[in-house]
Amino acid sequence: MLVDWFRIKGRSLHSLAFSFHRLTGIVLMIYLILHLTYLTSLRFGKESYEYLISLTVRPETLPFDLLLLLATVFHGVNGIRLVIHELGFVYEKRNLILYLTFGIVLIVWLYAGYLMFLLIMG
Amino acid sequence: MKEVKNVNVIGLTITGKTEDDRVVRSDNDSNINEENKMDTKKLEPIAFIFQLFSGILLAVFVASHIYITHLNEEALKYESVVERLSNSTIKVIYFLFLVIVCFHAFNGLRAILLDTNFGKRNARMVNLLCLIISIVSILYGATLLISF
Amino acid sequence: MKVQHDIVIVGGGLAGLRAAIASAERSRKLEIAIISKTYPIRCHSVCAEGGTAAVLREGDSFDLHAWDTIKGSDFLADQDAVEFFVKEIPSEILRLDNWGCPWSRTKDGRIAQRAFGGQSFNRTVFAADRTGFHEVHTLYERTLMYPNIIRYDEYFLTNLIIEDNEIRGVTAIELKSGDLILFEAKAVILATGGAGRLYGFTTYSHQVTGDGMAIAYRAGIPLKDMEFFQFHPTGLVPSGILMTEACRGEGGYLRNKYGERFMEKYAPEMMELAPRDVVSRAMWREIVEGRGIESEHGAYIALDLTHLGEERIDERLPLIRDAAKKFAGIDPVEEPIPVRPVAHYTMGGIHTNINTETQVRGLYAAGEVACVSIHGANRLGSNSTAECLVFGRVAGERAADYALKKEFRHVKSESFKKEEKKIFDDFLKKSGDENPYEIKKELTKVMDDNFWIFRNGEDMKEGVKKIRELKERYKNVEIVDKSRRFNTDLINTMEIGFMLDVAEVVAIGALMRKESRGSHYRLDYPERDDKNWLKHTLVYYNENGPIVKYIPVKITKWMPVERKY
Amino acid sequence: MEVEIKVRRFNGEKSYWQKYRVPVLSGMTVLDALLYIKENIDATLSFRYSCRMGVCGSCAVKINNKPRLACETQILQLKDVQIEPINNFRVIKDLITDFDDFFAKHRIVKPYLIRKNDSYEKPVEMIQTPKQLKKYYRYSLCIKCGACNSVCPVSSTRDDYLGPAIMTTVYRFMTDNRDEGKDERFKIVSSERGVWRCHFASECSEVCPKNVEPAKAVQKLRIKSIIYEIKKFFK
Repeated sequence: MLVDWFRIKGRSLHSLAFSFHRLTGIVLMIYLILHLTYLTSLRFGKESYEYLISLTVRPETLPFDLLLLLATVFHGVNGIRLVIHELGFVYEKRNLILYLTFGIVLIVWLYAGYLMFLLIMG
Repeated sequence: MKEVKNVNVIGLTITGKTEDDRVVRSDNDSNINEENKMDTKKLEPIAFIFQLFSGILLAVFVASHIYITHLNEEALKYESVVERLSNSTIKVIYFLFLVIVCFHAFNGLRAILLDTNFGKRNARMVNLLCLIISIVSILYGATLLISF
Repeated sequence: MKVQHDIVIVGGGLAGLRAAIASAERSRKLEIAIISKTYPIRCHSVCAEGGTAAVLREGDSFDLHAWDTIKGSDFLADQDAVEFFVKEIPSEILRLDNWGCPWSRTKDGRIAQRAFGGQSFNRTVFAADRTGFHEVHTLYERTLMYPNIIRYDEYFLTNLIIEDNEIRGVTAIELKSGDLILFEAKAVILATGGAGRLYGFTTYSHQVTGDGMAIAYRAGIPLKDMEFFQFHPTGLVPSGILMTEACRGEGGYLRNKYGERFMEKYAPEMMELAPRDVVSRAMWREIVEGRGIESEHGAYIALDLTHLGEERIDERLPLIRDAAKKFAGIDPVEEPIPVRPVAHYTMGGIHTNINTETQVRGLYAAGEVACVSIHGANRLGSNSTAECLVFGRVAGERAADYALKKEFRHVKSESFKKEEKKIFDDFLKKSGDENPYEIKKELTKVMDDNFWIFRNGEDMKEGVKKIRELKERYKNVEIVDKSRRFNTDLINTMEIGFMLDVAEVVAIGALMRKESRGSHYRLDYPERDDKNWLKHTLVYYNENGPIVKYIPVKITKWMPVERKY
Repeated sequence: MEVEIKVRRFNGEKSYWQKYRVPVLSGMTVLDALLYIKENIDATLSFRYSCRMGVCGSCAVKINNKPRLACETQILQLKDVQIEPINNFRVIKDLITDFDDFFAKHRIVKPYLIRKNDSYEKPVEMIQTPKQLKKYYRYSLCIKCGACNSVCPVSSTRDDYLGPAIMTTVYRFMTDNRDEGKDERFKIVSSERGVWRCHFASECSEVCPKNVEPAKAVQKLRIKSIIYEIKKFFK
């Protein structure tokens, strides 16, 4: 059953990372489609583009932006962790690397989020 | 006479029938090979290696993409976007980015779908579908790059 | 329902799997079925730890191995069988090697051997301390190679079908559906293992209840030498989990509460590596005479491995370390392990000849369930897995030869219907007021109290009486679970019925044998009596109680002498 | 001391929780408690058990949401005890699950030494140094209890995925220096239902009661498969 991909009760952080990776992957894929559609407005001239920008880039949408950012950062950093393991390296240190991954994700996200916050809030 | 056990999910018969039609169960090697039709069999390792390396590239691409678009308030202005997209070097890089991101995304989707019984039953369809979607989105994105 | 196979092997342990491979190698035309109560890799053979004895290297010889075995058996072993047996093992070891068994190796990559009790040469081949585990997995995986071996996992044997002194098939319950299934066969091999769960304190898996022995016994086939029950010196306190003899083979010491290596009193030459009966008796004497170490689980003896060092223990005895940590909370690297003698092996079994044939045509028995009599009154460590391999093969080949010559003869459907009615209508639906598990508990208590290492006439007489009482009470049991699907309650209750029969045979045999030999030690007859008792006990089933007969021991070139270690 | 034990039961039609109170002594395992229930309280409770020393692999159940061997789990180390059948296997009755598919998969990966000059009648002693032995020995310790399969996210959604335990077996035979059957096994393992389905959730290694580390075996097997595929491509 599909819920088993996101089952974390009684399981280790490794399963959490797996669930999250899968979830963020799906979210990012949907976002990619939206993003491409959205950019089409560029072709219809300045007004339609700026209308869409004003619709999405504003303080009210900031939480969504931040979540999206988290998804991106997590998917990227965790992806690199997976690449390392899947090439057969440092298996024995997998717990340490997992903690490190979560740490890096948090730091990068907080920092980038802060920058974004500054940008949007002016 | 009834069979004692039935064929189980992976296409392996575990039983001999009884009395009249005694058929000894075989390893069903042919069955296994048949199941993995040529295209999917070759596709899997390539897809995996691609996913791995495209992932690394994307980490770099996406980071710089976000960095550039969120550098300052000007970055998202219509004029600056158009100006950026008019540069032919950037155009090439963005096209590459587009190809990789589309394949990575829909190859990911393909992997997820194949993780299910639905994917098992419709493996060819899933492969084809994901390929088509990624090509369509690449073409779609490319029209944007061309129009400037 | 009815199924037909050329050969039906009951039991998926070492002997059963080996027999299946041997039959399949004999002829690819034969259809071979393995019926087992559990999945084959869940059998009790996986619990074998120490190793398998084989003559492989310069300096050792078949005669030496045979002599060790016969001396170990207290001269009750059939010597022709032993001679045949020792010659066959080396190629079995090499076969397992070729099939993928991860034997432990010497530095130059050859198969390593270690010391074991009662042996005059270090001849035990081993795979760390999981020898049985690796052997079973290797054989099981090898059976997967043959398309003509068909497994019926989780089928519970209920009866043998014998007509005109010839085997016709077996009946078994398919646990998953709860149906009784008739297996028609030209030849049947019984490889169901021992009956160790008769005792409460035992190294045996929970399912080793002597089903095969009891079923054959009820079908009129005699059981041989059942009074000889091996007590392994080192069972972990309190659970009884086996601490392999290899602990001592690798150099471990046994110490009493004063820290003395008391074995110097009992076996000055071999010390801890004397045969199991000698060591067990010595330990029990220490405990009885108050030199054991007291604990909440009773007195025990210390098995000291601390001087071996962590590296050697991890290399050679990893499972022991793991088990001691998990089940007793003790790390053998730092502390001695608490151990006590524990019921470990059924020397006796279904009476077969050297070719594993029973008195019924087409019925074979191999492994612990059988008594070809190579172990006599006391088995040497690491001869049991060897026996399963050798005689498993013999049984498989003999059965294949027999089946190739034979035509199918169908079983009358009435006898199947009768069996079905007996189990599901009479037994399962019956109401009564006895709890089968209560009977089992009392049975194991009787066996533990009255038929333990030191036996005497009075206690045993009492024991026989109690077992008969329990048998009476068993007629009145009620099975609580009335459903058909995976009814473990039904299975357990039937097993308890089998155990009662086997226990009676053990008890009668022990009571009748008025001497001390090997593992059978009587306080009222403490001497070996070759004049009157150098003979095998045979017990036949009878409605009104067992009938006991005796047959002579086959002696070829080794005359009985005093047994000293 | 008494402990309350909650057991997930299934009688073929419906599934429900049942509670039992069991007196507990030191050193008592979950399996002992289950046996106590069966023998004294409720004989209809069904579960598999055999060796009670952690080598037969019969008694893997989910204890407090984690798959473990009942015979190895000390009851006093747990606060409340909640026992369920393991996931990803069809439940037959109470704690008993169906392993037929699992063993059928085990069969198709050819888990035996494949050798060209294999003689049944005249076996020969083969050379294998302790170093070569050590390379695969850990992976030969798998007891096939199914704990790893029960937590594998892919096993839960695709029933013909070989699963961690089976692929570990393949890796064990591939790294054995006596084996000559790599090509045959790659054919099976480097397929849609084999190594390419693993996404390294690595939960299998976390729950393995024998520390076999299936996740590592699968990753290594995948690298081998990649090299094999590349070589094949250029041939």
